[in-house]
Amino acid sequence: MDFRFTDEQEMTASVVRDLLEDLCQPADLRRLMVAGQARDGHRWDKIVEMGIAGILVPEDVGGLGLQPVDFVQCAEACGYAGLPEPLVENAGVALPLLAGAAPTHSLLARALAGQITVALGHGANPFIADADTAGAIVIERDGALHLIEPGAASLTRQPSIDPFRRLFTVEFAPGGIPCIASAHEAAPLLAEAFDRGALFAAAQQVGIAKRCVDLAVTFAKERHQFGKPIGSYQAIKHHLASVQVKIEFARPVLYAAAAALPQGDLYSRARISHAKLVATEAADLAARTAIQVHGAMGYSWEVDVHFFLKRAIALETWWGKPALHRARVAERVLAGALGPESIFFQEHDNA
Amino acid sequence: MDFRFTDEQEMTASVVRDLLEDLCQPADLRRLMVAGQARDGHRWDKIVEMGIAGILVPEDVGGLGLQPVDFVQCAEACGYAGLPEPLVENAGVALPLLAGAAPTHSLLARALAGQITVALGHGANPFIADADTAGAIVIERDGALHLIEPGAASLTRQPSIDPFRRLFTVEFAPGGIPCIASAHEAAPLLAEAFDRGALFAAAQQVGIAKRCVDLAVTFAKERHQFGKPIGSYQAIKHHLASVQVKIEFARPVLYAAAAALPQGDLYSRARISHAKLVATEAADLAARTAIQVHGAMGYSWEVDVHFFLKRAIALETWWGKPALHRARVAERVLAGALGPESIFFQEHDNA
Amino acid sequence: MDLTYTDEQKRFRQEVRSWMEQHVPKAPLTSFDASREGFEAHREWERTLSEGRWGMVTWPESYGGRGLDLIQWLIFEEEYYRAGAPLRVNQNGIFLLGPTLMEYGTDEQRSRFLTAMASGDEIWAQAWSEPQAGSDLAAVKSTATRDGNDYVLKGHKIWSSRAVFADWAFGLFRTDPGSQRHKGLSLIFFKLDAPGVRTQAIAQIDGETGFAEIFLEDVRVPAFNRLGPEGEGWSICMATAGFERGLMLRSPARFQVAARKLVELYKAHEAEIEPGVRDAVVRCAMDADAYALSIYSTASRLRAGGHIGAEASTNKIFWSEMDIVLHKTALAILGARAELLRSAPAAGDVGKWLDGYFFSLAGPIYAGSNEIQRNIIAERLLGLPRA
Amino acid sequence: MDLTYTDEQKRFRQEVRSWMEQHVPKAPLTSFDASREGFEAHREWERTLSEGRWGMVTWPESYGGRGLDLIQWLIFEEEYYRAGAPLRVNQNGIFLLGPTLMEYGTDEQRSRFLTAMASGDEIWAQAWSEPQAGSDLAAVKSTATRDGNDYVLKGHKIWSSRAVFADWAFGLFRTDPGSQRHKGLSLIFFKLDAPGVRTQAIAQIDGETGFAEIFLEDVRVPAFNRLGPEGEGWSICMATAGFERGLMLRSPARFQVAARKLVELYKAHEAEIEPGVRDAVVRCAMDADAYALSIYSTASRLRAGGHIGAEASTNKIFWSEMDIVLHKTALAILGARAELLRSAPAAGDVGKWLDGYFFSLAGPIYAGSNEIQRNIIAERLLGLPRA
Repeated sequence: MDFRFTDEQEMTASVVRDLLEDLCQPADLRRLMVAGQARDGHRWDKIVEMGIAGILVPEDVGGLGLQPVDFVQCAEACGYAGLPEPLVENAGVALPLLAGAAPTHSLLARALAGQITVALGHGANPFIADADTAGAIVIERDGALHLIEPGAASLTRQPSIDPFRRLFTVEFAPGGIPCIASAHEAAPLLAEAFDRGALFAAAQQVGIAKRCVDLAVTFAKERHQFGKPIGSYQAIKHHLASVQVKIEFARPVLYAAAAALPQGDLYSRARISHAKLVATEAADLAARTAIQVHGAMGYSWEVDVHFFLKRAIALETWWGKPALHRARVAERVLAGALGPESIFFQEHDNA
Repeated sequence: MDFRFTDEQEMTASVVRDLLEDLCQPADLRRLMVAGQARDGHRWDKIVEMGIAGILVPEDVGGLGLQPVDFVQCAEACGYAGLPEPLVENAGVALPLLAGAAPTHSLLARALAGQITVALGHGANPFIADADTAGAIVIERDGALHLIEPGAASLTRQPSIDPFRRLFTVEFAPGGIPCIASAHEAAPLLAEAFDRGALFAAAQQVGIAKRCVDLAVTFAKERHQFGKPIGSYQAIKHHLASVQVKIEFARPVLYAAAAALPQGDLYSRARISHAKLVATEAADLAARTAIQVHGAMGYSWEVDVHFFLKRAIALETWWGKPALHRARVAERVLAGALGPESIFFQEHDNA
Repeated sequence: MDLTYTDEQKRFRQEVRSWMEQHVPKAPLTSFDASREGFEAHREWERTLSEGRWGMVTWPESYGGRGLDLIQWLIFEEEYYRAGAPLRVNQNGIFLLGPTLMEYGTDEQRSRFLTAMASGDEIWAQAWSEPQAGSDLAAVKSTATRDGNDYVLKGHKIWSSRAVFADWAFGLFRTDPGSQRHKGLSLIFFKLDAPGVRTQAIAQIDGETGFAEIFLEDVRVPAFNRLGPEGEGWSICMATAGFERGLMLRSPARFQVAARKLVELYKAHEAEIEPGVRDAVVRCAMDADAYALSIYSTASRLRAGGHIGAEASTNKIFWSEMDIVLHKTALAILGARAELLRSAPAAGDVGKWLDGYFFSLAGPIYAGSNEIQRNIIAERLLGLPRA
Repeated sequence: MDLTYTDEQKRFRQEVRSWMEQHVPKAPLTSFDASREGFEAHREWERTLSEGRWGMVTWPESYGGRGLDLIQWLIFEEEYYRAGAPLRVNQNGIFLLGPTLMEYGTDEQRSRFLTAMASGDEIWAQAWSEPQAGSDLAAVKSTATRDGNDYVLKGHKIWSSRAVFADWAFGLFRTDPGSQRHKGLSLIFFKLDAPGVRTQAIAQIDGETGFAEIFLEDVRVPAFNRLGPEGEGWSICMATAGFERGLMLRSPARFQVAARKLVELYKAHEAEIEPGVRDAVVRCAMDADAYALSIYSTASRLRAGGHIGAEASTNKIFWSEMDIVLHKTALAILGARAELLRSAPAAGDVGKWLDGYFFSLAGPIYAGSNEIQRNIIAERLLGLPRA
């Protein structure tokens, strides 16, 4: 029992953190918007060079064979940076799924090499993110998994309020698309993919929440009203302190959820959903508080908070809206073991 | 259309307010507790002398023939004072019911003269308040109304956390007790009694809320910490300001509900329930905030806030718990007319 | 207390309703902040209103009004919003400056400005804030230097609504160069096309532009454009702000319509969503209702000669917090579609909820932040000591 | 990160569990605040614990402990609460003073006080606050005047938990008469039965007595009773407070048991109550869970040599607010019976929820009010400027 990340885990996270701090500042986001491009090519190259595309893919099929807990802080860093490129969805969700469904597929090898990204059309989400830039789309239809290669389906862009979310719906002629996993084979893969999707969405929300607090604190130290920095007023202090409390009590749940994910049982599902719920609440409160602290400036395009506000809105329902996750927690609370000794329970403990 | 109380209405309220300010201060409450008596005889005599026992009873049966809107501020004053004696339940709820069920009954005349009080066993409440001191108990059984004279039934005291709430359950031999209204006759009377009970409970909650704010403000001006009155700190100011906002937006609903009560329709029922809900929320937040503002003192018996905290807890479920009132509002919101023009709707407007 | 409408009030409601049914544009007008066209279309609507003498029904007939009382104004507003009529492009004029002009202006000023205001011939922007004077409005640095019968304006205003396309603006200027804080300020009008005035639109978080910066360089205006005595600008401005927050800034009808739409949205999706959402929807309808009742209560008091006090602050806190919850509840109902732009093929009935949500986030900030309002309530209403 | 228990930890849990099953009193003890009998019964339980060397498992064996780490302490606490064992009458000693003595005491002081503390032979009260020194603890006026090898204590302490029946108390005294605020304070122990000490119980809102006032008139204690250097009392006391709020004041197990009971209460009444309550119940279970995870995280860090920082403040805010919501939710389930005393014939399963609710209202106040905690978080954790 040790609730600390290992040195290796901290190192992986700091590599991603440092890279994004160099290459993914709000100014970079604004430049990308003006350029009207899907990706920042240079940034994406650097991300690919990190070689973590296969971080959650088993070693025997060419991945690094690491676990969600090894990636959770990376996803948090992506949220903190507001990263537009699909590192989380590709490495964190899609590739492990593809590796499970088609471990020998040539496209998997190319994806692990960083030559292409894979987009995922999971039944839990009505849209597919980054489908246009993907070298392959794994899509669920009637529980089975199909693999769409570029051009094999028609994509319709579904513009999001978040300028960096590239959402699509896809249409294709049934039959024309190869099936890579039957409904029976796909079911456990899809369930685990949902858990990873929800977990890493929660991680991004925690990162977003922290970023909003940092932006607000910086502003509150500089901005003076009535002859004092506004950050010296109790009202501002207590708003931000309340957000910080939410963050401090979302993080341990997030990390415990990451560690528990491989269990794939009542308890791990509930903890992942718990993390998604409280991380989303933290991001929502943090973004609104940051806007409030910035005053009128917070409502302007010029201040960066809105990028994180919009991402938080999008991630609130991405990989399951709150109602769904509340229901998953309720199932554990009302049907599972409770009490002090049950904190780290696994289903087989009860067997 | 005039949303102001008439001079007469203000006068009635101020008479009650002044009397209670003289005779019902926390010191009086504490004296009554020590004495261990059910009522403060002197105070009750003065209340009886006001001659408002029949305020809501039709003139043709010996009452003053006034309306709930004429009494609502009196009930508010009783909440503000934490009055132990049953002025509200007797004059506001029980007597109009008895007058409707048995207009010629000799006990009604004695009650209107202030010689006795009448307790009410309404199906909406599991207990009967002040049953032991009552000269008669009107009780609902299977929808019909029965009248119990002292000694005709056995009372069991159900001690409440509020030392001034005298709650009882009652048992009596069926048949031995005269029926004063059949289920058919009683139904409309019981429905209107419920509306009055909920309305005047809401009024008391608003009074309680305001009293808690006043107690907290007085303390916050006197108490110094870090060399300043604690009331000069933004945290204290904003806590109390938030309570005040709740009070300011409960009052107009309460008064509109009082004016609408005689309609006895979907719209008046919803407004009464709305008032009960927001008044209860205001009283709850006000009492807890007052305790917080008082610091450790607020948790002590010596400070008076707890009297109002306990009354607020009791009234939260008295005359319908929040879930019931939410359902009544939901019925109007989901089934009734909505929009700006519907603010003062009555059902017959739609006919 | 009498909460029933008189026959005259009922007749008046019918009159408004039928006029609106005949005149309200069938197609919604394009935003008055986005383009000159949209702005002029709204000006046209103001002219149509004034032809029907609906420009500002509470004003005296001599200024194009109908001399009606505040209850009738509420009825008018209810019917106005019920009909889905366009937003008032001139709200800075008719709701903020108008009442202040009525109270503090000279006869000449009233006849010069009010009629053109009610008719929509002159649309007004407000120019309160400055980069360093937000919540701390008394920190304004812009100056008005007396020169004969004129003032020469210098300075930088910000968060001026409508300033991009409006004709006139009113703002606070320091007329006493040596003065500090609240002293030595005057309320002065200036034309936005006057030499030396430059406006610059400010993009909001949703990319729309509703506010602007105003740069003033030696802008010459006649002393006639000063409202009230020199140096009295602060108290006059506070009166305006009080009226703004207190009554007219946010018509109850606006939220009652929003609540009705929320209930309709809920009913349309009831099957898909968790039961808990029902309570939130009902709560929004309750709050819109409570706000309307509170305004009726205030209006009754003001009509009888009362004055608006710190309740201006309680109102502002209540509607701004209600507005956020109302829109968040709508987004919760929309679920995964909440993030979509209206232009998205899959948007379905997302409508303007997301835009409305963003706008609601400005509510606790502008017209005096809610933190400032809570200070006001604590100090003026509850009598707590100043810091 | 490894969130599975080692076999040793599992064995330890089993050991605690079976010992508790054999030793925890079947009938609940009467309150240690209400009577001398209740107090002594709890002292007996402390003695029983120490005979099993369960008095304070994290302490060195030399002081009656087991030299276990904080993770094992958490496991012990989980099994302790799971077994429904009595509240720790000596929590001021073992949880607050004990760790501080360990860090700041001399060997003589440690051996003099810790063993008797762990054994329950000496039960401790805390004596921080004074009538004018609540949130502003640095305003303490009580003095300790040096006289040879003694101090002479004078003053008035308040909100001292356990002081009515306890043997010893520790508190802050001004040892430098000319000193101001945080300077010149020392942490000093005194016996509550010493000449010149008078205690007076304080009645709480529920009529119970958990706190007391202590009046000190020329109470002579040896300088040996001073913990740490003279004048260093403030920093030592802050360390204690940090430890108190941070970890041991509120064991996660306490809330996990409360949440379990809440879920059981909910299930027993599910049929009668509105669906919305389910979400509130689930939320309470989530929060109790989150609190436990956060403490495991802190304990892991401390075990590895880390120090507790402002998270002490975030913890205190979180558990105190959670505790109120948890008990309010229970009262909502009880409905009209919520106001009844347990003694009421119709009370049914009201249990101690109402008492617990009242006690929860003290949570945001004591051990440093939540307002103070939010200041600390803003200033120390977020780096916002002091007022």
